[in-house]
Amino acid sequence: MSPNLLYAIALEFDSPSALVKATKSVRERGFTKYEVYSPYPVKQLDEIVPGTDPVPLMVLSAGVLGAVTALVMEYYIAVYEYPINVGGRPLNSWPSFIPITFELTVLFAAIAAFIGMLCLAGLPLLHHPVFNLPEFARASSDRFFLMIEERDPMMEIVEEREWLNKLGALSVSEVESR
Amino acid sequence: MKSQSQSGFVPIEQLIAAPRPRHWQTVEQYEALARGGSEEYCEAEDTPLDEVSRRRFLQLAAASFAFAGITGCTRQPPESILPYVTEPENVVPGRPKYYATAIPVGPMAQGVIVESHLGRPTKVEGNPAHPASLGASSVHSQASVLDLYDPDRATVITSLGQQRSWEEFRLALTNLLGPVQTRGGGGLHILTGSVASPTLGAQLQAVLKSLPNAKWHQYDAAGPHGARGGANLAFGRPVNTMYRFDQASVILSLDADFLVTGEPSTRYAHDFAARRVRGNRLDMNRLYVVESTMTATGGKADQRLPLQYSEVEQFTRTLGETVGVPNVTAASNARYSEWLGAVAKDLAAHRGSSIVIPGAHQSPAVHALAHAINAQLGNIGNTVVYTDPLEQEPTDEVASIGELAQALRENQVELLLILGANPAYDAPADLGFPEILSRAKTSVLVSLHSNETAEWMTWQIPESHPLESWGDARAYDGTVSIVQPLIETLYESRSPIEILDAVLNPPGRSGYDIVRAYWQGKSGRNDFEAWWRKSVCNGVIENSALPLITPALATNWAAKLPNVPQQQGIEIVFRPDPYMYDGRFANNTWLQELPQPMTKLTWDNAVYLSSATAKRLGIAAQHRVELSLRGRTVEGSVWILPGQPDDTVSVHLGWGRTRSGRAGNGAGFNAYRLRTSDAMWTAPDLQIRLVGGTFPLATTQLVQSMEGRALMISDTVDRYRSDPDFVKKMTKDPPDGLSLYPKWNYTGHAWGMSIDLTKCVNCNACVVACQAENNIPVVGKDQVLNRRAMHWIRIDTYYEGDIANPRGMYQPVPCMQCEDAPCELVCPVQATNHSVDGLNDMVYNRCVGTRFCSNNCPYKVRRFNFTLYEDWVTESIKLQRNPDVTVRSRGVMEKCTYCVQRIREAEIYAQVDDKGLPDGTIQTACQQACPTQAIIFGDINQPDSHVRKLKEEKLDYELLGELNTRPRTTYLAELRNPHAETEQA
Amino acid sequence: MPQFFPRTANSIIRLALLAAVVAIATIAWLGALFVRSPYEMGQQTPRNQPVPFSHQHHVGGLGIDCRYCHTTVEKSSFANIPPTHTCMNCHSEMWAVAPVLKTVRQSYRTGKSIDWLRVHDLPDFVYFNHAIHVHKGIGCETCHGRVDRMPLTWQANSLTMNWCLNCHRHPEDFVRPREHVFDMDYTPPRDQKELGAKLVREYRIQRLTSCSTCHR
Amino acid sequence: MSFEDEQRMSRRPPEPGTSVAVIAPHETFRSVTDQITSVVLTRRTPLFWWATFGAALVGIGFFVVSTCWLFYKGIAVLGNQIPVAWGYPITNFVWWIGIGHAGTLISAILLLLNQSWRNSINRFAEAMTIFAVACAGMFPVFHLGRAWILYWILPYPNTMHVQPQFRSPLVWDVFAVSTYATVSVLFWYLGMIPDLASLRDRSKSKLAYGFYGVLCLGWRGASRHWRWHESASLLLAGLATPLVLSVHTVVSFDFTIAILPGWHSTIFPPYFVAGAIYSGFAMVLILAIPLRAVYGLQNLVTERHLNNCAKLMLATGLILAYTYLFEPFNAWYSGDPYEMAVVNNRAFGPEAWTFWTTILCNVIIPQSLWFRWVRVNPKPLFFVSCVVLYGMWMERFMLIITSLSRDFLPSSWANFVASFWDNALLLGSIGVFVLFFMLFVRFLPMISIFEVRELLPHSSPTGGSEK
Repeated sequence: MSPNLLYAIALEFDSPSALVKATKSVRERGFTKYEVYSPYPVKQLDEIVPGTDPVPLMVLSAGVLGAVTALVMEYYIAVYEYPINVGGRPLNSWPSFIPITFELTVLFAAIAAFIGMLCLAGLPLLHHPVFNLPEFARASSDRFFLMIEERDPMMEIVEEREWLNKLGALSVSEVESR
Repeated sequence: MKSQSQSGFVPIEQLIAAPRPRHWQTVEQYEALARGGSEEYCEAEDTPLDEVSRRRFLQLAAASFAFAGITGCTRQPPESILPYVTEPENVVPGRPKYYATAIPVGPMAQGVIVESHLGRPTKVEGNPAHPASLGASSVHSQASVLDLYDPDRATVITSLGQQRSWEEFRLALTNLLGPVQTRGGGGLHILTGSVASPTLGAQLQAVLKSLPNAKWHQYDAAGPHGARGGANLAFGRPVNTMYRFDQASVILSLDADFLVTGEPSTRYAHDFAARRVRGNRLDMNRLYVVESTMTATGGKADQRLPLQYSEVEQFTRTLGETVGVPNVTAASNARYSEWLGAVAKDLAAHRGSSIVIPGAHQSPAVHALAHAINAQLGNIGNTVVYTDPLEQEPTDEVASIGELAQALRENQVELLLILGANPAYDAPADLGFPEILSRAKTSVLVSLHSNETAEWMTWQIPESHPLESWGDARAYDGTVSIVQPLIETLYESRSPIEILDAVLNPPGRSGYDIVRAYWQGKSGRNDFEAWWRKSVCNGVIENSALPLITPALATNWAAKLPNVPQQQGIEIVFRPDPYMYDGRFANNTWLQELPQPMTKLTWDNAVYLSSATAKRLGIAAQHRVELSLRGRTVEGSVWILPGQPDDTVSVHLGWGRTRSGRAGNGAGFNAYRLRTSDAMWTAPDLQIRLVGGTFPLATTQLVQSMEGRALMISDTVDRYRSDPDFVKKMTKDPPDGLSLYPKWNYTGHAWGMSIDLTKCVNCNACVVACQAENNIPVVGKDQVLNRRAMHWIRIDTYYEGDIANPRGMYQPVPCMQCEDAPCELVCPVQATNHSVDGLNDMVYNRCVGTRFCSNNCPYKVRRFNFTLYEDWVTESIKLQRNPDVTVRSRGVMEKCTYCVQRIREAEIYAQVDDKGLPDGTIQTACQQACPTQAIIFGDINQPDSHVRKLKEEKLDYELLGELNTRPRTTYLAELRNPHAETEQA
Repeated sequence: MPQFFPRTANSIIRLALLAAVVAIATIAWLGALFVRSPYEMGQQTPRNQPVPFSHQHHVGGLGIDCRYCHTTVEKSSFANIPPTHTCMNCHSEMWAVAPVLKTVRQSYRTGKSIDWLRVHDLPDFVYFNHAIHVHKGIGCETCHGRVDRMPLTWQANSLTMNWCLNCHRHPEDFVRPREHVFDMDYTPPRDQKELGAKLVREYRIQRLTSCSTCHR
Repeated sequence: MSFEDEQRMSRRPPEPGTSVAVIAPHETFRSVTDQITSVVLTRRTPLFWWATFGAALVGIGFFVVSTCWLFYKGIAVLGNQIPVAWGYPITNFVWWIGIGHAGTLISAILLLLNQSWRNSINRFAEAMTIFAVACAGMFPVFHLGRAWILYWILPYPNTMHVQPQFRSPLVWDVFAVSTYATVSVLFWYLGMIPDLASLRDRSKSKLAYGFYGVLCLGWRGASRHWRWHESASLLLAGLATPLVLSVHTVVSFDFTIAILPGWHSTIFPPYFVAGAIYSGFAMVLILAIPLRAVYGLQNLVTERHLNNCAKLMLATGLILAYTYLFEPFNAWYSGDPYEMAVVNNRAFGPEAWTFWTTILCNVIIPQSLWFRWVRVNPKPLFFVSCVVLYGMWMERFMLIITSLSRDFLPSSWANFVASFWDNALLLGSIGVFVLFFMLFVRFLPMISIFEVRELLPHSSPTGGSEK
């Protein structure tokens, strides 16, 4: 098959430990463009696989936005849009405005967390080269995959490719980029 | 007995088919109408009706919008305006006009002023110029406007089920009268109620003059039979007795409910209350009540003694003896002798300024004795005055109806003419009515409804309601009012005077001509025109009150006194219903749903029993029992009445109608079935039998004890004298600055209300007035049972003290218009909030119906339209609605707003007409109706306003003030004036 | 099933999500526009009346005063629609046989009212009073528009609550001297702000926004 | 797993912190995945499911008929009146919303507390939350006089310049409940994405593959995605925790903000929250016990789960008992005659039966949970849970009617009588809940597969779970 049709080399493992070990060595070897797939979050990978986590920041800022929105809305409506004497209470009865402020804070933050995560992960993404690999179906059950992408500069070196076969994977297969 | 609900009304074909009403506003127009230049008027007057149906149509449409949501996103349906063709002069569309007239109930009438919107009478108010009203109004006056629009009224002339025309009837009449006249009137019998109307009376006398053999029978089932008998007994002649409560320091009521029942009650309550608060409340009158059932008057008494009906006579004799009435002796009764002694002493101590007033239905003996006692106490001419009787022909009515029955039985009746009476329903049970009615060869009934009597008649003529016909009537003191119509007759109806005129001088004239002609002759003035206009306009004929007379006691009257009846077994007492009177108001849904003063019952009468007697008989409230008296029986539901004397069953007449209309039919039981001509008001040896099962009675107040809470503060005048601040000490108002928030201060107007509990006598006129003013729907018995009654103001009635003889506590509760209103705080959509002048506004069209406001209202004065209570179907009912008040839809909360529509109108026209808003210009409906002026409304920011002054009194207190709701409505604690000696007794 | 979804599926699902969001927003926005639209408010659409009465001709052309027909506008909540009689005052003489006035003559003869179509129609739970507005110096034209230029009358303003409040909150922007209330061609002076403020004081105009001012 | 094993495990003392007792020892990634996905994909639907589903449909029938009648005729068809203007609908609302709380507690609070055992019950608990909130949300709408203008409670630019009144707890409610619903759904769905991927990869039919393929948004299980997924889940949990407490606090404000004696009390918020969780766990057990039996999930939802839930019920139940005790003291200590009257009325008034039923169901019977035998045996536990669930409904009912029926003025006192439609509506809402839940069980992974995987001993490279 012609290399430009190749997306990545897939190494299949049957245990998290094997996966972690392989990923470590791949990294030490100097590979950069690789991704690891597991049926559940494997803690150790977080240290190995590079990447940041901006979700908390998104949530925080959205929360602040929510709080401000709520307060401004309530104050504007009660004091400016239709100032009216309700039960002899002052127009700006701010203590009564707190609950809604809290709720909107949470609402905005929660939505940010959800949408933020999807955007970061680039989901929804129904079509992806990895699905070309039939075995990948088990990645959501009991198999662990390490995929070194074709665009990794190291992949051009033939030795390195062969080196991958020595990592003790159950199987090493090529993933087409159709 | 099934329960009715007004919302069950459906449009009536006859009503639609009935000829278009012909409206007119003023006398002038009417005359034009009469002159025959009528067309323009009557036709032009089409418009008001269309105007009405148009407005109502929108309300109907509003219902359908409601479902789409009354917001920006609903388009209004195209609506049309129908202007006059020729505008009557001095009509300003959009501003009501007011006309004086009078509402007769039985022989007596109350002068009223009726509000009219483009020819629709909508609201009845008292006439300040009228002695029986002084601006206030009775429940009957208030409710009469609904009677006018009653969809169940008789609408067409019928003969044996066939619809006939007036012409046909006149023809038939002349054919009938022919033979009668040849016999000099023999075989002609006329039955009326007690007649006090001068015109009608004169007509009847004229008939008897021209047809000497004709017979005129009078029968008013709830009339003052005892009083007539008593007068004859004491003076040997009929008299009309009047009492001047404004001059009486000590009052002894012998079974008289003079504050609430009967027509003069409006005036009597007014005088009584005025006298009660004299001299800054320190110079207070004292009320003793001896009575055979618990009445509102009894509850108000400073001292009360429950006695059986028969014992009252015994008591009176003993009293007579004690105060020294010559040749009256009696065996004293240990049970009350001491009490009686003290009362007698108190009466004697107030010679000339005391009153002994017997109940209208008490025995002639009691009345005679009362006359003598008053004479003995020097009250006659001072607090008790006499005039000639109001009736044209005062007769022994029981005997009179007896004679008619006799004549019927003997088939002597060729032509029976019944004007307004209903013998088939209310005649004494032993006379054989209604069956014997069929023995009359021809019988003609003139009545508002196609009632029980109608089905025995050969002819039935719809009677015109006082608000749609000409006539005249006398007040309790004889003052005459011209009754003028507010609207052209709605149906093919005639007034009694028109009928009689058709008999006297065929073909008969219009009511207007008859009345006018009569007074032209009577007054005999050359400036008649002006006099007539003035009289009609003012609603009273000047100095037409009957002159005072001083009848002398007949010699040896005492000897003629019957022996004191010996009471055996359980005694039954018949009472006219405070609202239904003799049953003529049975189809008036306002009165049906108006809570009875002491029991708060609606839609039913009940068998009243004392708790002790009930226990003894093993009967509990709402048990169905059978009352049997001399083989006659009725079934009713029991109610335990605190303060009811033991071994006494009291029942209200006027219920259990079968042909009153949809609202009245089947409501309550018919006590007339037990009533015989020899025992009209009481009878011994009543048998009570449980028939098993219960029948629910709908009361609007289930708990009548205050549970030890200081809700209605009431104490003796002595306490007040010694410790003027006792009220302030009792109530703990939270200190200012208790709240987290600053106070909201009101510049400009600040509307407020003060309710004087000393003055409230529980007549419930305010409740009906409010209902009429604010388009408050009637919900029907089933909904009342579900605790969904809609009255915006209620009179909470509590009992205090021994259940065998408690005091009654009356507390009117409208919306308090709290400044820190709890209800507003919890409304999610701002449907209720404060106006600049501190009213607790209720915006019906904004309400989504969470009902949280009601939960959070400590006074529970908010009412909710759980379903569509307003009648949006019945055409005639729509005519009554007040166009200035939104007709509420289903699912919205509603409540009292101090009649905000009146406030806003007044504010607007005060500026438009550049006149100020002096204190008292704005009256709430309840205030206006209140006979005793217990309710005062006004601007509390205005330094000299009446309400402000009242609120500054030491007796002023806030209901539940400790909740810091800061209500704008406050109360003046009740003061009572018990007599130390009788207290011990 | 390796690679079940074609590559295009990615774009499709994302577009679908986007479209959903946009659609909801648009519908809400259009709805908001609609309820405020002159169409929905029944604005600017001449009503067909039984008689094609032209204010343009009678007011603009002949210069008849508003109060000649709307007699009670200063006295009552209702401005009054003229009785047929008022029309006939003139039309018994002029255009006495014009076919266009047939309905009027018929009404006068038979006494049946002319069935006019309401142009300015507030909901029944709104209580508007002409007298007080006229008294406080609010011109007819302020609410009813240039009636003198309407061949057939239409509703000039939206009559929404917003619209009412706008004036109830800032009367000084709209009030005019009482003598000009019935002028159709009154143009507010350049110093309307000052004049307004002055008149507000003079006529003792309150800024009434309590609910019970209009809803009772 | 065999009966003997079960006995052995139930006898083995629980070792907190370890996952050994949580999942049966011999389970593997594969077996776990198979078991849970097969319920949806391969196994044929059990009779139990059809039976329950049918019953639910009957409930729906009640629901539809009664709502139609309600909207046609108005609130009058219910027992509500003046003074008791709130009756069943608000009771049901508070009850349902309370039930929801356990779900959030399990998924959020226990997650934060690292209670890994919750992994195998959190999914359907969350589902329960969502459906319960859905049922709860309906009732405030039903009880409105004019439900068709419900949207006036929301702030939006309108042509009237009139907006919600933010001092009203009802408006707070709208925001709290809608936020709660949204957050619960997001949390639930976010957690489900990887499992939907598992379903996708194991589905045989094109339809199923497409369905789950779209639902899982093309999840691949890349380690970075897992990282963000985890941190999003944790943050949502962190948000949901105060939220769940706030929601029932706000619900309790509906009563405490009012000045009514028996409502106007500061202990309501904690009292309500405790009660909510109490009833919630009862519902969790009522759902879990039959499910694990029918679908043979005893080795995933083990006795340890039942035991822990029962313990939590006991704890919250005791908090509740404490507040019941405290209320009279409060009233007495306040010296407010109206408060005292209400307390007295609750215990001895005409509606005392509601109070004593509450005490029996919420305080007395649950004491049996002190016995381990009751806690780990499905049948008695199921019974107790049902009792508690009923008791909690009765408690809310009691709180509402006893305070309203006898408040300040005796003249307005009246007792509440429920109508047929009140009950029909409640029954209907239960039908709706069961229907939704049955559909969930049939078409979605009722247990969080990837989280269960984490519980397996060999889930972590160093062997043995670190949780």
